[in-house]
Amino acid sequence: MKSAGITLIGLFLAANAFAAPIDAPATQPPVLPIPQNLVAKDKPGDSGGAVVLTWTDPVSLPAGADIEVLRAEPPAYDLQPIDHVAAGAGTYTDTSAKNGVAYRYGLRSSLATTDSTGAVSVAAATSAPVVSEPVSSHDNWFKVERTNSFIASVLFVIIVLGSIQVARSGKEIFIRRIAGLNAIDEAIGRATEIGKKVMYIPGIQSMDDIQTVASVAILGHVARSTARYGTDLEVPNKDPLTFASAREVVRASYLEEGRPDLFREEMVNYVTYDQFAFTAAVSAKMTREKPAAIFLVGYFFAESLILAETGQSTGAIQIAGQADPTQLPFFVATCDYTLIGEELYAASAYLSREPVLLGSIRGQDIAKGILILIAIAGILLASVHLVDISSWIRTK
Amino acid sequence: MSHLPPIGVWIAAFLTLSALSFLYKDNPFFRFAESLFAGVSLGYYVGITLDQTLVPNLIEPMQQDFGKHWDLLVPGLLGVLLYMRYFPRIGWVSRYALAIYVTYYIGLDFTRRLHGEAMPQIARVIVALPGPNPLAFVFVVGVLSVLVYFFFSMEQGPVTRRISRLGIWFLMISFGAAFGFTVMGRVALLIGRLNFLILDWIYPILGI
Amino acid sequence: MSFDFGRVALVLCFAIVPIIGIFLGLNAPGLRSRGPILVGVVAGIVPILAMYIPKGFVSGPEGMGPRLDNWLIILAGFALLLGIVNVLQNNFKKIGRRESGWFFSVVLLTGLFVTGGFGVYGALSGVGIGFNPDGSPTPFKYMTDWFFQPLQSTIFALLAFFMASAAFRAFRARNVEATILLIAAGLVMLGRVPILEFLAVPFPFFHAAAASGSQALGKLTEWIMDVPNGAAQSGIIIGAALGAASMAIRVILGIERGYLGLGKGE
Amino acid sequence: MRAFLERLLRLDRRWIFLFVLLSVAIPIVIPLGLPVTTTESTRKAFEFIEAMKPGDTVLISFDYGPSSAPENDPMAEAVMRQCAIRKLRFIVIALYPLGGLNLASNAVAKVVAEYPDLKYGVDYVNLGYKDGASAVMRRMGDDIAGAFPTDEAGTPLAQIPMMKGIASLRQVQLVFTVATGIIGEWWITQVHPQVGTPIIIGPTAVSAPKYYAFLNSGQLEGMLGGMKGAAEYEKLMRAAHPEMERFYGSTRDFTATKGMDGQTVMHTVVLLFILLGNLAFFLTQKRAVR
Repeated sequence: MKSAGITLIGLFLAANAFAAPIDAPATQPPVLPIPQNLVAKDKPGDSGGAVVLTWTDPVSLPAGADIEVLRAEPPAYDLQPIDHVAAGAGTYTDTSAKNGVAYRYGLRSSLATTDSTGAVSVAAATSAPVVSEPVSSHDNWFKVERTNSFIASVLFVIIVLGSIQVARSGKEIFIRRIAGLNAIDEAIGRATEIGKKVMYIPGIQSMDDIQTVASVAILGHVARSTARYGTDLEVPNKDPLTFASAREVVRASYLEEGRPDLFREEMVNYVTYDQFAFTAAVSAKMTREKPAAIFLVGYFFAESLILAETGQSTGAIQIAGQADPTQLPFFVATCDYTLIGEELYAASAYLSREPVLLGSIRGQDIAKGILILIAIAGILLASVHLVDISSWIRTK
Repeated sequence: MSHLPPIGVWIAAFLTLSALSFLYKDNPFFRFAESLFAGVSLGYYVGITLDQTLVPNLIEPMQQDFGKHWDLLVPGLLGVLLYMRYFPRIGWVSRYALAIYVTYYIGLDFTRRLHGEAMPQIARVIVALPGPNPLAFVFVVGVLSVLVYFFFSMEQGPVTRRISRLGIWFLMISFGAAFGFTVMGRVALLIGRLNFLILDWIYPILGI
Repeated sequence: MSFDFGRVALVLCFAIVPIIGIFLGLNAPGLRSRGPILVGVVAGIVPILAMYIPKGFVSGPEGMGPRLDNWLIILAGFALLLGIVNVLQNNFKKIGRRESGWFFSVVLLTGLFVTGGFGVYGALSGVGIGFNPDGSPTPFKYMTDWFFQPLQSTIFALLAFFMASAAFRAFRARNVEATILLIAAGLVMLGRVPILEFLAVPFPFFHAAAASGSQALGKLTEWIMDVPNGAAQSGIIIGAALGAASMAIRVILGIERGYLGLGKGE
Repeated sequence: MRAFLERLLRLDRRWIFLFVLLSVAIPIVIPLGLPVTTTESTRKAFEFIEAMKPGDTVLISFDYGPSSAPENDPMAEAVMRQCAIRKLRFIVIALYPLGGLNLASNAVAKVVAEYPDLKYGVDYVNLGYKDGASAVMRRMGDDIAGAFPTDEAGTPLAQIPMMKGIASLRQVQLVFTVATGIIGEWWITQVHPQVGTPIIIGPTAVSAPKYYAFLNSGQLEGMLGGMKGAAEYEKLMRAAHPEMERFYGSTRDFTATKGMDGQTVMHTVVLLFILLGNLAFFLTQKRAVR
């Protein structure tokens, strides 16, 4: 019953549109052909609000003509133009649909010209539109075009959590030597010998950056060592959230090593919020106090050069680490050891030898191995022109 | 003297010269400029955060239609919680806000890492060899050797050691390239400042 | 929709649970760490789910994902201002004790209160912080244009000088790796700007040779940037992406909780 | 010779500073007019925008502050001018906390003064600044008005005619991010893969090397790398649109092209410093060994 009613309305509409073409010029130019095979469907795999139209262009569409898209809403079903699509597109997505509303879409050819002032005038009479079945948009449960990245994410989570589980069950996990991390104890040992402090700068970013989170974890280990050896530690901060985290971490480390007596609040201090003022204050401190070891681990920007160069000129052992490559050249040139890229994330596992963390490093490596194998296999397959699997991996 | 630059230009020129004076040595002018900058930049944060984020996204929606936007009280409350760490006895309540802030942004980061970085980049490596460009394999070798360098949980044999050494060399080339680009970036900043001093300040004074 | 599931779920997780957690935590110290971690798990998972589940209550315009995005924009605003309390504390202390350099603390606070005051006035009065209705700049904008901008630019411009001095003092071809770095840096610096043409300015005889040499160097630089540099960058990006993603899993699931000041003991 | 080199190694760095100052200042007073060669990545960016249809929308995001303005300003201005000539509509936003908004407002004011025909709310709009960059991008992917309920001046988006057909980033044909630091990268790794909007970036030279990886993988449509990229863009604009001469031909205003003179001199100087430093280092090193 209902559909018959709507069809009737549609017919009525089509007749109406024919009777009163929109913006019809005074003289009657030739009538344009109408598009064929119009199908309107809910856009799959989205949050709703979108309807996809597909059609075939009329064969004898004159040059310069395009396709006008119209839409009608219940209950009046009065077709209104909503957009123009270039000839040859054959598809259009209406992203302004409301979920659950049964729209009808219309298409017709239109030929408009733009004069030099930018005003648009219609050059040929538009034909009566072809009208679709009613269609409504709705939301879906899964974003189909992201299947590949979904599978990859799920696999990755499984691999990482699985490796953590394996590590927890007591399986020994090998981890290769990372020179920069081995040097941490050497640096702190030297500081203890000559009786000077260790300075740790956790970058200048806030805790929303994962490199800062990694750096704060490394700080925990450094603080445990300084607590053990009874060496003085100083952690100047630029970001207040990082400062709060760093102080808690250092306090916890001293507690764990059973040396709460050695912990002083001023060890972790807040300098200022301004990047350069921070840099100036910290490098002045380096020159005055000449720390024996300086750690520059975290996310650094332009200040890396000044901090690292000043540290080098004071003769400190310097260990730097950053995952983002932009400042690495300066660290490589001026520091004794540099953690490059992913090494930063592996550091907390390497230092603590905690099974959970080692397991996740193992998981990361397995994922990396799989990616390398996929890449090699993909290159081989593509080289013999069998199949191009890169399109399976490309994300949308 | 109608060609004299406006007062704002004089202020800016004075502050520019004060900041540059650091190059000769640390001096009160520089410290003045630096302290003023620290203060003004914080004040700028206050103004811009209030005017552009907190008022239009938090205060105005609740004023206009509280029934629709009452849930914005939640981020407001969490925001206030962040400041609770200044009260040592109940400082731990700020952990709630901190945990939400950190894990949300790290969750967002997760969506970028696999979907936006690892997968498109590995897809790019998969090309037919030998391609139209005879040197295309250099790219593939580079990516894979750098990845091998980043293997942590595997003992390096004679082969993998050589591959990862090659990876380091690729890394060094890119660090060198980054250094070359950085020179350009830093010099650009100085050019900008000297342009201001010469074109906007000195030339008008001289009437050029 | 009368019952807005996304909103109710979010309010439950990020308001009701924390409030209950705070009250219970007053007497049970163990909950002071477990509560935040639990809430954090949800906050971390929502943006990931929103990427794959287009269902309205998750990622529709009013769903959990977009609503949480909105909330975090506001929370980020609060976080940005967090430093101010610290700065005020430190500087008032300095002035109170007449520590050395206290005068500069006065300068700092003056800058903060004047600029911030204009900003607060602009935001609350509705005039804004850009231009007045008549097109003239607001006081806040005046401060920004003539105090803030030149200072920030100049202080960063100092880096050009430090860079040159570092080039002279720090960049040494100590070993194979450093040598590769230096050669690549040198080639890129030659190829990005017309150095040969500059050097040939006084010698008209060499102009043509310099131009073609410059072209060739430019091509070589492009190749270095595209191929060896591009490959190394891709390698770093893929490796770091996996490292960061695995770290993200640990942080979201509360396995790595150091950032909250919680050691492994708790 | 060695004695000289050893003295050189201990040289007060203020001499170096003075040398740097002069090598940048002199080319400003006496322009050299050295040629600029264009590179692939800049040409791709330029041609992408040239090929857009009149009426298309470009989102220009100011993700930098005064600290890198000399590099980024010329890019932003050039692209806005290109939009004005090609009759593209543009939306301006700022996501960089430290001064992005002020630069955006100034750049818009400058270009609008050059093209008085541009009508606010019809041809362009300035949505202002928002905290929490990556959360803002996510929100804009679904709903621009959700992230920016009002424009910079406080007008609700619903009252701005230009925003009528633009609900989310999906209705924007290009995002041009003028960036320093990390924010520009998020457009590439977050917005492009999740929303699909094409991205062109104008990064500072410091962060440019990283973006070659994204150019390679097709996640970027083009890139203007640092001041050199901006100068290349100016050259392309002058070649394609002769009326640009009134901006880029003037001897008085600052352009990236003019900045390249100073760059060339300074690059020569830095290379010289590296060579001298290494020479002195190795010769003195040898003697120490002996």
